[in-house]
Amino acid sequence: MNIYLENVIKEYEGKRIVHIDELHIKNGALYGFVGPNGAGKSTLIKMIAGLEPLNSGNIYYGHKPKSNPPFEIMTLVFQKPYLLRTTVEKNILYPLRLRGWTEKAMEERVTELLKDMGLSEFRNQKSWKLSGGETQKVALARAMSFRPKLLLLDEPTANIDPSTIAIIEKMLRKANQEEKTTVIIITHNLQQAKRLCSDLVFMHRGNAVEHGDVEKVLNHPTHSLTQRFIEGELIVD
Amino acid sequence: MNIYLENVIKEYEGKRIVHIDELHIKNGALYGFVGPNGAGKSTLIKMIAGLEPLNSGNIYYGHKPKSNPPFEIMTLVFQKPYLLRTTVEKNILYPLRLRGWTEKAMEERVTELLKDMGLSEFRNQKSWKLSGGETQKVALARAMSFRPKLLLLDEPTANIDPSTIAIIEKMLRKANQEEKTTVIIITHNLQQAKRLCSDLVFMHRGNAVEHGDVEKVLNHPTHSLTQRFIEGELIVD
Amino acid sequence: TRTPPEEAPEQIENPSFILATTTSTQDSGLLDDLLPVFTEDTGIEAKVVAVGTGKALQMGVDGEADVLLVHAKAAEEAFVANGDGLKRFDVMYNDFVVIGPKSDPAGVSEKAPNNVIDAFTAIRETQTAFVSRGDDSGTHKKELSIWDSIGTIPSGDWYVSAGKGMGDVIQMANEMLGYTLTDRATYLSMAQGIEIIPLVEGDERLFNQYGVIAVNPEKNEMINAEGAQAFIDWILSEKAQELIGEYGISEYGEPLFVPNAK
Amino acid sequence: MGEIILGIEEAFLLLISFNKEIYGIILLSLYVSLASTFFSTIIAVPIGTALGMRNFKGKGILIRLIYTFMSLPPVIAGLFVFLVIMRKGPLGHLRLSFTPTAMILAQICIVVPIIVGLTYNGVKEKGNTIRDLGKTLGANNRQTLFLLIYEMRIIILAAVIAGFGRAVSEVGAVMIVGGNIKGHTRVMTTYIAMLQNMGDYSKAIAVGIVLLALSFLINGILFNLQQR
Amino acid sequence: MGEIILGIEEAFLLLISFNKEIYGIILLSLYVSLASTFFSTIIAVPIGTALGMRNFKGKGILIRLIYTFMSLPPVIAGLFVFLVIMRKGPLGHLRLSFTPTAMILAQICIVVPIIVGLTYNGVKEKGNTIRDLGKTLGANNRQTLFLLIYEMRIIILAAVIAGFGRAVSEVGAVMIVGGNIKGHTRVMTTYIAMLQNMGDYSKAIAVGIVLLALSFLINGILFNLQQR
Ligand SMILES: Nc1ncnc2c1ncn2[C@@H]1O[C@H](COP(=O)(O)OP(=O)(O)OP(=O)(O)O)[C@@H](O)[C@H]1O
Ligand SMILES: Nc1ncnc2c1ncn2[C@@H]1O[C@H](COP(=O)(O)OP(=O)(O)OP(=O)(O)O)[C@@H](O)[C@H]1O
Ligand SMILES: [Mg+2]
Ligand SMILES: [Mg+2]
Repeated sequence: MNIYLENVIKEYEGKRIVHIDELHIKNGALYGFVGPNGAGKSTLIKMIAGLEPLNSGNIYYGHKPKSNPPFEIMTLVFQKPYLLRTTVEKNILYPLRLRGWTEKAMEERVTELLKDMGLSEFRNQKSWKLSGGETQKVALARAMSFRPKLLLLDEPTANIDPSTIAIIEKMLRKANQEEKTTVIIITHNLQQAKRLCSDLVFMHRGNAVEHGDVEKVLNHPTHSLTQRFIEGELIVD
Repeated sequence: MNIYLENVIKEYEGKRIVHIDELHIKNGALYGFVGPNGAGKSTLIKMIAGLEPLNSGNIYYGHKPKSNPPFEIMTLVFQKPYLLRTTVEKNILYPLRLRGWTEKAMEERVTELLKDMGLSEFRNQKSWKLSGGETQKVALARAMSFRPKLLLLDEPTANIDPSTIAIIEKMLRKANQEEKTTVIIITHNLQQAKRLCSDLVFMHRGNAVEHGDVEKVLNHPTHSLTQRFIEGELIVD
Repeated sequence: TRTPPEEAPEQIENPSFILATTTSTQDSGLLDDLLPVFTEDTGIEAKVVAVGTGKALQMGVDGEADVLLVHAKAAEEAFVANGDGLKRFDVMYNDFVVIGPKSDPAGVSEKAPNNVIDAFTAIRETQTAFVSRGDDSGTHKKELSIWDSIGTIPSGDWYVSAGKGMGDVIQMANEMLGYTLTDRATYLSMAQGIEIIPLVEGDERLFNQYGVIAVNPEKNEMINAEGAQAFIDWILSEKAQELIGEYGISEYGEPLFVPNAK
Repeated sequence: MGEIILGIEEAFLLLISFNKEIYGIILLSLYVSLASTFFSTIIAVPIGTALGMRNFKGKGILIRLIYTFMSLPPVIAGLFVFLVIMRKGPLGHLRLSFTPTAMILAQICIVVPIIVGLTYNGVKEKGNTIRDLGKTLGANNRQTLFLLIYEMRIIILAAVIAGFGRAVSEVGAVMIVGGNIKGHTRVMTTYIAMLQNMGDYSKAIAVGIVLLALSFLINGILFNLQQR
Repeated sequence: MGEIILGIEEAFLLLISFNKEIYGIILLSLYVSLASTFFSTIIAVPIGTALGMRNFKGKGILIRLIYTFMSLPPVIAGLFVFLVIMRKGPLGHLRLSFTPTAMILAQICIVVPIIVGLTYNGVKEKGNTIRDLGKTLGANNRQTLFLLIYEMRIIILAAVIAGFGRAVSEVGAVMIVGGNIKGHTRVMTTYIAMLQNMGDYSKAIAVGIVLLALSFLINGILFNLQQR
């Protein structure tokens, strides 16, 4: 799904949190959003999901501009994932039920996802008894369950162990390639961005300071802020 | 502070979650706890903090064995940090007020911590308006504010950007070296463990499978599970 | 147990007693009129607790009240006979009236303007709505005795047993366009807002005698026997009797109660 | 104090007597308080939920007003409903006075503010999170509302329990609009008030105990729903 | 319906009349309901908080019982307290019957279960998190309790508002133990009930409006505390 952002401005208490002149998320690409804490990444991704009102500007989804995010075919995993107060299985089933999947199809899909993510033994576990990483994995499995065309992920592997990260990256890559799912992933892990993404957007104080091909941005940043960030320096001006 | 664990067992619903025969946390060391999701790291660290009852076994703090964790001089940062529903400043001040610091000393300490962590502009911000990384930084600043002798950190930099991670690691190293603070940090980032820690404990399914000098464990793991984990393979048996 | 000595002076400083009475004496405003004069005359304060007749008598039995002012002669006499009260004195009377809608569907004002027996018979025959206190109060007892004298235990949809105070029952009868038996004082104090009117009155069977009884002070040492006696003496005095006789004239054009202390 | 012991004894006797009148009173009590709680819930939960999530001008005042109506004296609620449904009142033609329906209406006035206030208060903290989650997973508005209610069930059921507690125990409103008519609108609380006023303490306590026992049953059911 | 308009008018007249009696009634109402809410809060908040965090055998039953006592009919509470404090009752020597103190006691019986139940329900969700945080930051038991109450203030104050609402509006309990004695134990609700019984609807409504206005003020104060 193509997404266009046009003059998007978001302010809190008079302070400008996000300010994007123009940004085009290409259909089928795998975007990484990086940038320091408080840069506005989560706010931006929530605006793309239509969950935060804009102060001004427009966001268009798909070919024909329309301004309601089509959640039938897209979804968002929050930075602090919220699991429903029920079992792991029922959490993952929920979006499938909403979409009227058959019992058999649901059963298969859940089993597959749980297995892939190494969660099989937690199928009937109550969600509030999971560990931090398990919680994040369930939220991700739930989001991927219905094979969305657009996947917005806010630091989805922050609490996940390296081996599982590898699996998840493989799943994302597969969804991207085989099902043409457009993915936007916010991450602080530049290695991950490098491994996973086709495009990179570097955000700083609400602005998309730099964007383009991932190799290009990481290896030849044009903006000094980007450069310093990549070199791991402190960005406090 | 020295900590001894002896035959520590923790079960949930009949399932053994943690089982440590013996573990000695050396005073003044900087420990990394690593291991896959659900290995029991958070449960173990909460038991060390006396917040989870043991099913059996003992934990001793300091030279003389006593079984109540001395929170005057130690603290824990949770995996999901909880900030009080007030300003950033008041969050950081809270442990200092409990310890009866003078207004002047508190003022100085807060200013210093906020500056170090790049949070100065958020001093009077309400805690629920912070970004994910900012929240984590405040929780960490609050924990370090009173210069504890033992610092238990559960994935404290999971949502923090690389430049700030560098600063935080520097602060931890400084506390460890200058104030002889014993630190235990749970992390999924093996690079971080390598940079920061003196000792490493590798946990798997509740057991401290391997522990010892960080270089030794990372470069010459004796246990095949550790080895596979370090190589980033999936550990689902 | 003895009364602690330090409480004694307080007792004298602010002497007060509990007067348990029915809602009709309170709601009609009579006591509001009388008691300030009583307090002025005697320096004693009366605390009025207005409850159902049944509860007022029960409070006497329990020794929770010091003096009773009620209107259920038979029950009062039994109360004294049981040793719960000292002696019963007549204080005043008014009368009961049968009130009902102006349209008078049972035709009682035609057939029996001053014969309650015939009136009740007509109501029963026509099965017109009749709202009963149903709460074992003095008024209820009077009503039951009338039904009894025509050999009826009333029942059926037309007979509404409310279990409420007089004021509420008058309002219910007003709302349901039904009949009820009420004491005149309560009726007069409410006559303004309602559409039902007196249809049967003046029958000697509708006589409503109020009596005063001091509770037996041997019930417990907290009973203020002196206060009770002072109240009885006062309310039976000429002065108080005169005040009772005058009460209501200015507002309703007729007195609500007729004093008849002997 | 003897009355209390006597009352407990009498409560048993009442229940095993299978007296038609007493069972009628109990059933009517249950019918009126359950119906009013049910309709109040249907009205109040969506309102409380919406209030917890929307921001608009004058919301602060509205919330304060709702909290204020948690203090609505039952007698006033009863009087208000009575004036509306009385023969001369605007809804007089419906002939509702002294009927169980009127009692339900009056109790709804009392219970709705309680459930709205408590639901609002619970929802405002994490209502938005849950709504956003519902949306992102593809729930439409109706489905999102159900999701919200499901996730907020602990808070909502506590609100409903508090509302039911008020409905089943209040006497002022049902006394006025119902009239405590024997065999018709007499419920446990009006019966208790009447017995009390007649000085029959032990029987009043007996009925009170029966009321509490029933309430224990109902709350048990609600509590089990909540713990799911 | 005219009575309602008249009632609003009369409410103003009552207030500006500066009639000593009516102000006495208002003040006593406030005193009794605020005092009972205050003591109930002191008793109930720690209990509700502890229940929300501790697990023990029989807790399920205890919670259900507390929920049940949210349905305690005020008349029964009044009767119970009356039987205890009556002259021949176990506390008869204290001479509490027909005093404001007795009214406060009876209301405490009604309000405590409400505040306990609602506090428990709110605390159980994140009480442990906050307690653990307090501990890890070095708070002792007392300080941890204060921290809990501070962080739970939204829920606790809603519970207190609900409790106050019940106290200020109930008539059954204060009528029995207070006796509605003029100039001594007459409060707004007993006055309303009496006026209602006398058929003086508009004055009853007037007093009801004054009661709601006062409650609005009190709730405004509590609401502001809550929003801090
Ligand atoms: N409701 C609010 N009121 C005021 N400021 C807010 C509010 N919500 C967010 N902010 C501020 O907006 C900025 C951007 O927040 P956002 O969550 O988008 O950051 P982020 O890039 O996702 O950071 P992180 O990497 O830490 O998650 C932060 O500085 C935050 O403090
Ligand atoms: N209350 C509970 N009941 C049952 N199982 C539980 C409960 N709490 C935790 N567990 C299980 O215990 C295991 C260990 O949890 P813990 O939080 O200690 O893992 P962890 O090593 O910190 O994992 P992560 O890296 O994902 O944070 C997990 O598999 C979790 O599902
Ligand atoms: Mg973020
Ligand atoms: Mg963990």
